[in-house]
Amino acid sequence: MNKNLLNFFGGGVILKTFVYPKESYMEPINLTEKTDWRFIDQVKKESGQDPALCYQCGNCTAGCPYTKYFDFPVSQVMRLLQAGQKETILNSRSIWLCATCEACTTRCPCEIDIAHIMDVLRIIARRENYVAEKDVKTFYDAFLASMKHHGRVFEVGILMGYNLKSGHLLADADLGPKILGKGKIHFLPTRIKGRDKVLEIFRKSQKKRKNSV
Amino acid sequence: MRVGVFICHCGNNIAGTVDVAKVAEAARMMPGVAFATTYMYTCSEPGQEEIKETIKREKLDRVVVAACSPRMHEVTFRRTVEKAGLNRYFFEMANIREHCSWVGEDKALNTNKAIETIKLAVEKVKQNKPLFPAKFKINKRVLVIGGGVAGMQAALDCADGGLDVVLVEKSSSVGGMMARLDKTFPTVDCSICILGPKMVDVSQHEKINLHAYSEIEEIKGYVGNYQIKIRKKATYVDWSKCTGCGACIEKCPSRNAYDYFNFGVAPARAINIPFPQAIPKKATIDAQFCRQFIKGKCGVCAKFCPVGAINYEMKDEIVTEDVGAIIVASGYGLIDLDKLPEYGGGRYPDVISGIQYERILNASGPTSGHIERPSDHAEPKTIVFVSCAGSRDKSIGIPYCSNFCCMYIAKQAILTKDHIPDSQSYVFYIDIRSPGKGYDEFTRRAQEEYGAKYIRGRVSRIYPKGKKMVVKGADTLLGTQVEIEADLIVLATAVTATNDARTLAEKLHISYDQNGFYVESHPKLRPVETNTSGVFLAGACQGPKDIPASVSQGSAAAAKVLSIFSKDTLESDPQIARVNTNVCVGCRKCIGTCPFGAIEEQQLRDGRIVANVIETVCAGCGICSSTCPCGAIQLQHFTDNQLLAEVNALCLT
Amino acid sequence: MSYVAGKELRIVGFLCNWCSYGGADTAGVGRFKQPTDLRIIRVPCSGRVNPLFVVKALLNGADGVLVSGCHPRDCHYSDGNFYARRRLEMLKRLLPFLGIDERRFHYTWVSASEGARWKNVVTDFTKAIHNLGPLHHKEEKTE
Amino acid sequence: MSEKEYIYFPGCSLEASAIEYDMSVRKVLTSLGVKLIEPDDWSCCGSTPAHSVDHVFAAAVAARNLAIVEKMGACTVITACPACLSAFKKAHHRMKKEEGFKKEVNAILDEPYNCGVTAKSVLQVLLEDIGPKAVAEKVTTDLPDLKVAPYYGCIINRPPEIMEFDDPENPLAMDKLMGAVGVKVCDFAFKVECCGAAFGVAKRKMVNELSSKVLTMALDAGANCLVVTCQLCQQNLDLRQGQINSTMGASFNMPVLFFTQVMGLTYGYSSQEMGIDKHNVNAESLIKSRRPVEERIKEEQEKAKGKKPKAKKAEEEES
Repeated sequence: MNKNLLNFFGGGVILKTFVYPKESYMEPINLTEKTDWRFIDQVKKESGQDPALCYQCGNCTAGCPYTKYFDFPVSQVMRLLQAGQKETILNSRSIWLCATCEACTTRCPCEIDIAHIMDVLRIIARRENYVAEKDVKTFYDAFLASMKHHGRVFEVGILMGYNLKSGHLLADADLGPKILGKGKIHFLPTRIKGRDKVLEIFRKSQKKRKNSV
Repeated sequence: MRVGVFICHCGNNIAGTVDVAKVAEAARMMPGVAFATTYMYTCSEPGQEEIKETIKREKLDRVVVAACSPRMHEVTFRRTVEKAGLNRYFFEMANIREHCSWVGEDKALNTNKAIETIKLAVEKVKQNKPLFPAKFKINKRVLVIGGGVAGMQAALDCADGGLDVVLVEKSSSVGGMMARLDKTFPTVDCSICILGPKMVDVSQHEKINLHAYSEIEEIKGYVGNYQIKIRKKATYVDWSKCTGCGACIEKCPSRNAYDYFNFGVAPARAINIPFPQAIPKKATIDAQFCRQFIKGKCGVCAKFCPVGAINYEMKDEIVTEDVGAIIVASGYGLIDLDKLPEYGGGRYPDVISGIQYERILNASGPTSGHIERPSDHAEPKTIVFVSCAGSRDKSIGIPYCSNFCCMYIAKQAILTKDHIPDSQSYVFYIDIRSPGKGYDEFTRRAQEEYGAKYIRGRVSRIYPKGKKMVVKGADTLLGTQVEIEADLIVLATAVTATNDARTLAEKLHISYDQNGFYVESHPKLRPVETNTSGVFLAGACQGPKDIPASVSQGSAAAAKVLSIFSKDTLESDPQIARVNTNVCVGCRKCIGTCPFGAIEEQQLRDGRIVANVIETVCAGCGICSSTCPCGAIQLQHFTDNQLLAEVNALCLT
Repeated sequence: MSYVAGKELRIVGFLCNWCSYGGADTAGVGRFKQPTDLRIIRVPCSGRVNPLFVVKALLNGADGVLVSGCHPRDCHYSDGNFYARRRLEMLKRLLPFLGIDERRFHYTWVSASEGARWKNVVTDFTKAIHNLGPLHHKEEKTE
Repeated sequence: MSEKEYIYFPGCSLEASAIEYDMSVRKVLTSLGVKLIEPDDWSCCGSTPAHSVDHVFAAAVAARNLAIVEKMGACTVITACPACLSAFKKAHHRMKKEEGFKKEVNAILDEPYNCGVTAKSVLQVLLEDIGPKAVAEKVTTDLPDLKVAPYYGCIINRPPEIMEFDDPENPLAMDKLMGAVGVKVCDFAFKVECCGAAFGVAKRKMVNELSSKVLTMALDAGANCLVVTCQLCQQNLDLRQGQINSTMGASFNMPVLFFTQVMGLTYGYSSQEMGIDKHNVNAESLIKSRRPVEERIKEEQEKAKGKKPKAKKAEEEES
């Protein structure tokens, strides 16, 4: 936990490569230099939410099922955002471990759609190649890949894709026997006729992203 | 006609974003304007002197001051021109600060706007006629609405000042919220011990006429002469006979009535006296729960009443009182737990509100001061206090701070330790707000001497686990989640306006803000006045307030009343409707529309029926003027000509 | 002298003294920035506003007219604003017959404490009028 | 009862790993006189992963399906999967609110979506369109041993302003339905705590921990079975229960059924028809005591007879 405090204060000078800065010192953040105003505006714009509305009551952190696994609890992500600490945020695992369960959004007394902000941070991180949680991203990619090819997702495919990419070759292998023979697993994906159209969506939005960046 | 225009710099407030010199320049060009100048602070003494001298020197007969809002200084400057020998209505104010220099960013546009605003005022002032106030006698009795600490203070101060006071209290006893409290912060004084004497004074003061268990039905009239209709609700007990012996309560078989005084901590009897020190100490029947009313048979209390005071046939009764001024001290309400679903929304008996805990702590409360938790009457060892339960929460429409929760939580934490030495209190807070005298020291004491653990963070959920309640919160200073397995949870529920605040405001013709709290006439300088002359505010009906603040306001409101009653007559505002009997065709439209019934028929010598305005009753809204088909009835100072002059000043270019 | 051509349009506002005029003051005290087009005429009560004033203003050169009073039921004169509402509703329906777009006339309620709300009312109405463009030079076109 | 018709979007996992959910939904709705039409050539809703790419994309993959439904001339689509539901509602909500966003989304769609479709959960349809009364009428079988804890999961009614159904903190929809079909319901505090959602594969340990909390609370509440509306919850709680036991050193053995399966059982379908056998934790032990509902009713009537005098007294007391 004071790892997080350390993080917050040291955040300003932490480099891209870092994951959790156990060894980082309580460097003062030079707010004049290290406040990334453009980042704040970017998040504001993409999320339509105003971080300034947050008065740090901590309700989001209190209710978040994932706080335990986060390197920064949600309320501190919001605080880091207010302080314009781009590097620290995009390097944090929290933004990848958020499951968008919407507890924070539902309970925020300031009516901030926090889950949506986390979403946006995740998107920015992906766009700018910050990935503090490779496995999560790899899984998402496997999911999307399957969707891209078949138009629908093909669970076995996802699992295999994930295991190969992530290197956890046997992840959830133990579950195999449990479902085998229950008529749940198709070894061939259902492919829809319109999968070219789904593919189009992938292509177009990719193109758009390229142009916009 | 010689109009003089005085343009105020107001330091930089105006001159900063308006080119005042240019404005003066333009003003001099306006038809009818004989003189125009700028001045640093027009409202200052030299500023007003300047105006007076210029009026004489330049032989001005009309004056326009372009400065702040007329709501600030119109009165000031009217006095000034009057001192210089002009009628006070030969004056107009152009608001070039609040409506111009403070809200526009472009200096050129502001300057032009200021010029036009002045042009408008000039055209108006040229149309103005001299008006002269009439004098009328005032009724030196005062109505106080609400018998809480603020209302009682106001009533006592007025009565001691020699005024007859009519005190109307909704519930069956005076005392209000303060009577429910156990102790008071930061002195830990026994609340009822310091309030009791005041309550007794109220009941014994020969100049105070108390209507308990009564509500305001209707208010008519104006400052100096109000007619009030008061509904004395049926108590089904003849209070002239009732001795408050309590025999009826003993015997009442209906044991599940809701206890309003104890906020439902424990059930009450259908016939009840709210608390031992109640004033008046008289019994009241709650017809919702009384078997006589539900089932039509019972009559136990009647059987056992030694003085035969019970009267099931009793009906509400309307009494009328005439007064000259009104002090509103109708107090506050609290949100229900069902507004807080994440805290159980009232489903869990061991999650209670601060005021309920106050009753549990109180020796005269349902547990006679022994702290027990409602579910199983066990003595709680771990108590969690949650501040801002609903306050500062836009998502449920309560964006404001409830003002005194931080302090009473600290007090309750201290008292808990006193009652149960081996208990541990935890306080979840977002900010500790303790700005009063000795307040912050008090919250420190709760932590330093009484070991209350303060946790900076909000609670997100409360749920049962076995006999305990799990409180899931955050410690934002540690940046972690925290969980406490508590025996009892006290929520500092948000303070709101009373649920009938709006209807009362409408009867009083005073305004309320979006939260239902009454609006004072100036937030800094007229805190107890309202925009309706003769109506004053005291206590939490104006916004969440603690005891000292409420008491001060009670006294302040009383002082205001005493000062207007120090004269025997008041000047009526001459800005009222007048009928031009030559033009009036007697169509009676105005009589129908006047909200105050201020217009009556009048027969002229030639037999024609025309409208006639009762000067003292007319409030000057001007609805009649815009209703009259032939422009016969005109609101003085806002006549069709005057308003059209303004319209034309803007539009005919 | 007329409004700053090109930048501003002519907007006249009738504000009741007790609520809306106070609200406009509150907005000022709170420094809520607003467009400068609006010129304010103070009346005791929105009930005092004779529809004739609005029509005169619009015919004689105003591009928009705004009337603002106390919230319904919160009127300083008990129900003046109800009379106002009734009359002005009528007026709104009437304007098209005078060849005036009814959107050029707007009436609303702002209380003395609602500075922020006043800012929005002014900003939105001014925007609306600018979208409609100047009333009178439009008519010249149609002629 | 008059024949109702709905466009029904199964979603990818209801075709495979949660096929029994699909089976039970179809059977239950059919026996309630509801006709289900599957949209032609539907595609994946995008779920959470899409949201990590960008919002226009995420909305687009969801909206593609809504557009298909729209083209079929329907204004409602129902789905059993909360992930699909949330994806649909979010896309619809934002496209409806922001013209610009709508344009962007439609720009990358083959067929534009014009915001004419409301997505509903099967749960909502059962509760609101059909109603507990009609639901109760079809009950033929009583399950005396079953004590269920309804577990709603995170997104089926959060955030309230988008999902627009039931209470976000203490939802009751399933409680009501279970009550309607005569199953014992335990009040359960973790109705909306997250079970670990889509992290099952990537963050197994984390998910196991979160799910175990849910199971523990259900046990504390006195339940012997969880009923769920979400196949992801079902997977995390049932399929991974073994993992949970090994990672947490626990020994849970609590069946996790879809609420539609329980309804189906009370409608007299066999466990096979309801695909109960497709679950990891065996529920048979709780089901085998099933009996005609009449028996229960008889029992209750007798109980009531026995109680009567007492009951009267109690009532006297409280009035």
